[in-house]
Amino acid sequence: MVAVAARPPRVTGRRFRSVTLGAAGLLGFALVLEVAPRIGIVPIDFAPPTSQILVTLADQLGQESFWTALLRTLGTWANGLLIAVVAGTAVGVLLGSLPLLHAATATTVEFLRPIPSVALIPLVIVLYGPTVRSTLVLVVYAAFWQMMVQVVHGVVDVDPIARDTARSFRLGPWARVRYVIWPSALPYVMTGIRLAAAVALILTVTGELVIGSPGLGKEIDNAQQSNAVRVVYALIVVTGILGVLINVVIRQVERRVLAWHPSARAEAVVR
Amino acid sequence: MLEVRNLHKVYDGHGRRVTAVGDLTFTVPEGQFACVVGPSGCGKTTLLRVLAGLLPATSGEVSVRGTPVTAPPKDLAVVFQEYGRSLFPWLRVRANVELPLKAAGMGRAERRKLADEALAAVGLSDVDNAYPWQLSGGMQQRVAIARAIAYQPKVLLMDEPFAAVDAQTRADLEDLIRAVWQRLGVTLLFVTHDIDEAVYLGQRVIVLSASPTTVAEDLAIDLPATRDQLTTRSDARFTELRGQVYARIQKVKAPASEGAPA
Amino acid sequence: MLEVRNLHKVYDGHGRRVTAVGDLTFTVPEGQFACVVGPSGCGKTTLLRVLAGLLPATSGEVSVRGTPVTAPPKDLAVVFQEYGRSLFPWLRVRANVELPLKAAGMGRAERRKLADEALAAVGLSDVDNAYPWQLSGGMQQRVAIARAIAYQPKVLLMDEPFAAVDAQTRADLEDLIRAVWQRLGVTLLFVTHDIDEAVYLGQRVIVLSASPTTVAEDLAIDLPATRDQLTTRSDARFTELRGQVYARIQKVKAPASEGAPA
Amino acid sequence: DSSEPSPAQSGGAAQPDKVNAGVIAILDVAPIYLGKEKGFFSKRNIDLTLTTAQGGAAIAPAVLSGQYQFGFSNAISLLLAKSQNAPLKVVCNGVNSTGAAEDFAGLYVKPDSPVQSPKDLVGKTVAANTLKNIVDTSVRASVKKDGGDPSQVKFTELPFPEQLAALQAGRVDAIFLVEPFQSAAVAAGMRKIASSYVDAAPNLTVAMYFTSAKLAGENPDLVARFTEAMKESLAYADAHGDEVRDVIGTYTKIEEPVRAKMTLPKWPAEINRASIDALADAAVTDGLLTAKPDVAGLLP
Amino acid sequence: MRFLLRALLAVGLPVVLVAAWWFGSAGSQDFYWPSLSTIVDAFGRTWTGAMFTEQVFPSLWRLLVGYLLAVVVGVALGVLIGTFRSVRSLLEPVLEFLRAFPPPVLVPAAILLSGIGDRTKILVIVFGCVWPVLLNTIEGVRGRDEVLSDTCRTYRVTGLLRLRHLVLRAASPQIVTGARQALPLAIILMVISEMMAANEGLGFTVLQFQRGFQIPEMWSGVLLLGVIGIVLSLLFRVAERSLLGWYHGQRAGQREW
Ligand SMILES: Nc1ncnc2c1ncn2[C@@H]1O[C@H](COP(=O)(O)OP(=O)(O)OP(=O)(O)O)[C@@H](O)[C@H]1O
Ligand SMILES: Nc1ncnc2c1ncn2[C@@H]1O[C@H](COP(=O)(O)OP(=O)(O)OP(=O)(O)O)[C@@H](O)[C@H]1O
Ligand SMILES: [Mg+2]
Ligand SMILES: [Mg+2]
Repeated sequence: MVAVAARPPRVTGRRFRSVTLGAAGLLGFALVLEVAPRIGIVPIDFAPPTSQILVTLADQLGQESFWTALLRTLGTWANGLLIAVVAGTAVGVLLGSLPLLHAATATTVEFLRPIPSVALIPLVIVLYGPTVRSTLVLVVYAAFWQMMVQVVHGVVDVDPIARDTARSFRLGPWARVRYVIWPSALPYVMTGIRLAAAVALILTVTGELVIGSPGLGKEIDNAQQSNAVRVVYALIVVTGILGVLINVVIRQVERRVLAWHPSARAEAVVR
Repeated sequence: MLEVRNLHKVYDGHGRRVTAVGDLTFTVPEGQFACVVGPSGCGKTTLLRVLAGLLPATSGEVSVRGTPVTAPPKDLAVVFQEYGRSLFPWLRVRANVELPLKAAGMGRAERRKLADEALAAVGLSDVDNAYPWQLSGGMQQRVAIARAIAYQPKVLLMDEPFAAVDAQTRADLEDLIRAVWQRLGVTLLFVTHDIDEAVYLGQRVIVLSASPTTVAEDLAIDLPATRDQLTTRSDARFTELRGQVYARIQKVKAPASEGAPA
Repeated sequence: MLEVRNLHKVYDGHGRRVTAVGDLTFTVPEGQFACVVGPSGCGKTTLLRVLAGLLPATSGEVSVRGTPVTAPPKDLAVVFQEYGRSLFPWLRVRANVELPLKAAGMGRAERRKLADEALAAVGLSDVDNAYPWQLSGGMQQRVAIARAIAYQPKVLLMDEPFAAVDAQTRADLEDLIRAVWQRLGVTLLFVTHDIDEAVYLGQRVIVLSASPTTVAEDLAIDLPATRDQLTTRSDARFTELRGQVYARIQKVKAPASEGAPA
Repeated sequence: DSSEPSPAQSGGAAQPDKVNAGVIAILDVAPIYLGKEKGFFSKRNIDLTLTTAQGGAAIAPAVLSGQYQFGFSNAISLLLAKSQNAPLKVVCNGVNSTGAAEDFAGLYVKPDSPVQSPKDLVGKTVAANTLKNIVDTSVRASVKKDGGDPSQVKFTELPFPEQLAALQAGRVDAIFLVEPFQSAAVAAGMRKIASSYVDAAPNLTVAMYFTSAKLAGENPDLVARFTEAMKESLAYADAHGDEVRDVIGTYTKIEEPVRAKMTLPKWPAEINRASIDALADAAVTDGLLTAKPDVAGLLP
Repeated sequence: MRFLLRALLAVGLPVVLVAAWWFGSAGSQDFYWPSLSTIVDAFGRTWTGAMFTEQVFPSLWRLLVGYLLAVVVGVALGVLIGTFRSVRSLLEPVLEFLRAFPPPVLVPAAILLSGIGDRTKILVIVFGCVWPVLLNTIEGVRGRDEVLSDTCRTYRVTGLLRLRHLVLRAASPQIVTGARQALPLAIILMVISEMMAANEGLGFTVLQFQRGFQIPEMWSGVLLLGVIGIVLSLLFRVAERSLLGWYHGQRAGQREW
């Protein structure tokens, strides 16, 4: 009655379809951006068409400084994201499972969250100077909240019967987090990671841009100051591509860890 | 031992105030198999949740094995009425059964052995690797039972645990639970809607009244300790006891029947 | 009319491949009350889901009232086995019952009347303003039944609809369903684990075999059309039919019993 | 003149002093890059590291907190800082306008614009890269000089790269640009109506290098060496335009043809104190400052 | 009683922190770290009368419009993407591409497209805070209970009724999470949108203070942003209570300990 079967070909076919559609979407987007400046919807001098951006991008790919900047940006991004995700998850689980603590910190959190990173720039510079550290602090500050709020809501979302089951079997705090709270919060966590990943990337670039710590953002600023419009757009496209790649990776992870979730289940049933 | 003294429970919120349990007092001695029957909505589940330390009583005292209940007591297992939602959808069947054992710090090999035994006992040896939501309702319910058995509790609370299985399987499970009860000497509180089942299984049947809930009847079942589906159920004493419970329930039901089905 | 021809259904995914329904063929004529019994996990729920157009068959044909099923057919209602999850937690009881009527474009007054009637019929007039999660299991199940009744379907599929209610309520609901069936002339497919119930309710009992599922027995119930809990159940013919179904099920169960409860 | 280096000044020359300076990646700071390349700093025992940032938001706090030893900032920002009693001190000149009609910055309108001269800007909107700073002060000076009422000119903040597009789209009436954006505007056919830096004051000192009061007090020797090296760099840059155009290519992304043609500013070694004084007065008139700050205290 | 406890919890920690800040920073000579009393002093001087109506109100108005637009757009798009797999496959890469754009470099593009008025600033706010709403809506729509979906299908609850009573409600806990995330983001983006092409507004003013070395005034602006955050979150909580009453009831009903 039970046989472990290889993945049915339909699923791979579907994956192929989805990749094709995704590529088509990007292509269509690129096409719009190619055509719009060419027919004068936006001035071509300030919004170069896709083809020109890509040529410039190819040129950038040949430069060592670009790769150094890219690696630096990725390094800051990865560090910041990691810290934000770990800290955000830990604090989120804590606050989500201890309503009193949550209530006690809510006002403070609401006060701190809307403080824009730009306003914090002088502060971090005074502390760490215009270094990667400063950018990192900004990245963590912004991405942490995204993660924390998602996790808090995710923890609340645990099915009450599942929670009672865990309690009645006297699962300890750690086991409850590990086997009950974490899995049910996981869909929220994954969304949190996706949000935090983008925010971290945005703040890495912004931080570099404004503070001047080395990386893509600084290159963008430099290109802006030099009126090198195409380089600016080429670099922005790079951040966009990074965004797409990051999402692909996260989706892949999600497919694995959320296989049991209704959102994934429904798609695996042979219909 | 389970002690319930003057238990009173009111739900209040979202524009609704319900006295789920009026005034309930009874004691289940250590190692007894007690069945609870009562009309739908009379507060059986509420009672079990209070006993399991999942819900605070509005007033009254509840203690399990001598300790007043404020949190889930040690060595207690519950089979929930909502069996489907009490299984963790992210864990496969075996992992679901093993989880409480793991939390109790049991070694891998022993855990596995107990889980395998329990799954075999409920007739699910071959689905240990499936997710709960890949199973039929009855199978899910059996997984929940297997989890409780594998845990080897001292006190076992079961809320209509056989509601979703077919007659044959139900009979088998009844015998299984009696065997487990005898082997482990657990104190068992068993909620059921099936009067025959209550009489067949228990040493005692507690009949609850409709809301506001009290104990309407507390009947000792003096059938022999070794029971079997054919002989016991055709026993004259069985029929008599069953008749008594039935009559009692009819009476209980009557006053509340204004709103009863047409 | 329900027609099932060579229905075959395989679940495949997450490393598990199960033939839920082997080869099923039967026809329920317009207006018939057919009961389905079968061991746990034999594919009853799967059959209902295919009939309701919620799940495509792997092979075979299914038609409802002459139209092949590709999507949920018109004028069909289902009472799900997972009654708790089939109620909208964000709607109060009455709104839950009224929603399908609203979708059908019915006016507010009529909707309200039908919902009130249905809720009264299942004995829940007083909880129309509660949320489903404020109700006991049995009450939730009755809300699901009320919703199906209020919808006044031409075809009604019920998956163990009385599993969570007490014996007395169950008897009342059985009579209610028969009354509704007679009044509206619906075609009824009723899954149950209670053999007595199947014989008491149906004009016909379809016994399914264990997996791979086929029709093991298709028995016409030739009891008089007007039935009542006392006289019908003590009828000699009732006992005979019940014995027949029971015997058949025992046989069906036997070959699959390697993994059955100890 | 500082052509006679004196490395012995630092006392020993064993370890060169590590100095961080925060600059903006624009052509104004070409001398410091050139000076570093030419060894004007290392021969004074200064190991100079240059870091670019987007603007004062990052540089000033870094200097004040000691993360940077020196920074580059425009004159108005420094006056604003002084008026808030920020503990900083100017060490030497940064960049000056050419003082001639052909400057490295200018006020532009569309070729078909009704605005013929700065006074026509009354009631119109001018884009400035940062509001309440040197640009609007200078533009107001142009308007005033042309006989218009400077208080009637509206300003909106728009970064240099966005200004030309906004002007062409008719979203603003005039823009004030520096190189290399000025070259782009000229190439696009925009019409220059004023060289506002020139109008603000003769040979206006646009920006200067500064340090924190703390460093100035604690290590006057280092400050003196940096100032000397800077002066040498400024003088060299002013005299070697071609080398300047080359060095700009090393730290900006300005393309070669633009670099070759654009107008360079002036880099005198000394601060034009009178122009700073004039700026301070203008800032008070325009309401940027409530009272005239202690200019003498700010400047070295 | 419960209300009192809640109020106490809400202000307890802030009071402690403010006190610590007040005494910790007293007499501070650092240029960038003025004492809290200086900041409060500046607050009183700065954010009163005309300043409030001329700088803060327009910003708040844009903030509100941008935020509400973002929620509406995020939910609408999220329902669409969450419901149709092919739409999701088609749009997800493009959206991820756009999502990675830093708003500061995006402002120029927005200016190019829609000028330098309020429209651009609102656009920037929408663009920045639509993402949490969108992502959460997509996941909420995808993750709804199958039995409920099946119930709707069999009872032929379709179209708008299905959208209202199933899709949106089932996703609402996650939509609310997204909206919650977006709220402080909107405030941040309000500031960012006023970093360029602006000549009035709260964010603009704060940045002016920063550039003008008016550090206590700048901090008082940051303080104001935080206070706005608190006020908006209180409003949000009121809205959430009525919207998600069933959800919290269902979850809290069995969690009285
Ligand atoms: N979470 C809750 N909030 C409010 N009221 C509740 C809640 N749970 C149960 N009730 C109410 O309490 C009463 C008793 O419910 P309970 O679930 O204990 O009944 P029960 O005896 O288990 O019924 P059944 O046999 O139908 O499962 C019912 O009227 C029910 O509506
Ligand atoms: N979503 C699913 N994915 C995979 N397998 C499934 C799924 N649903 C049911 N099955 C399998 O199909 C078989 C039949 O299940 P079904 O729910 O139809 O049984 P049933 O007759 O309704 O049983 P019960 O009386 O216990 O409810 C079982 O072996 C079950 O494990
Ligand atoms: Mg119950
Ligand atoms: Mg079933």
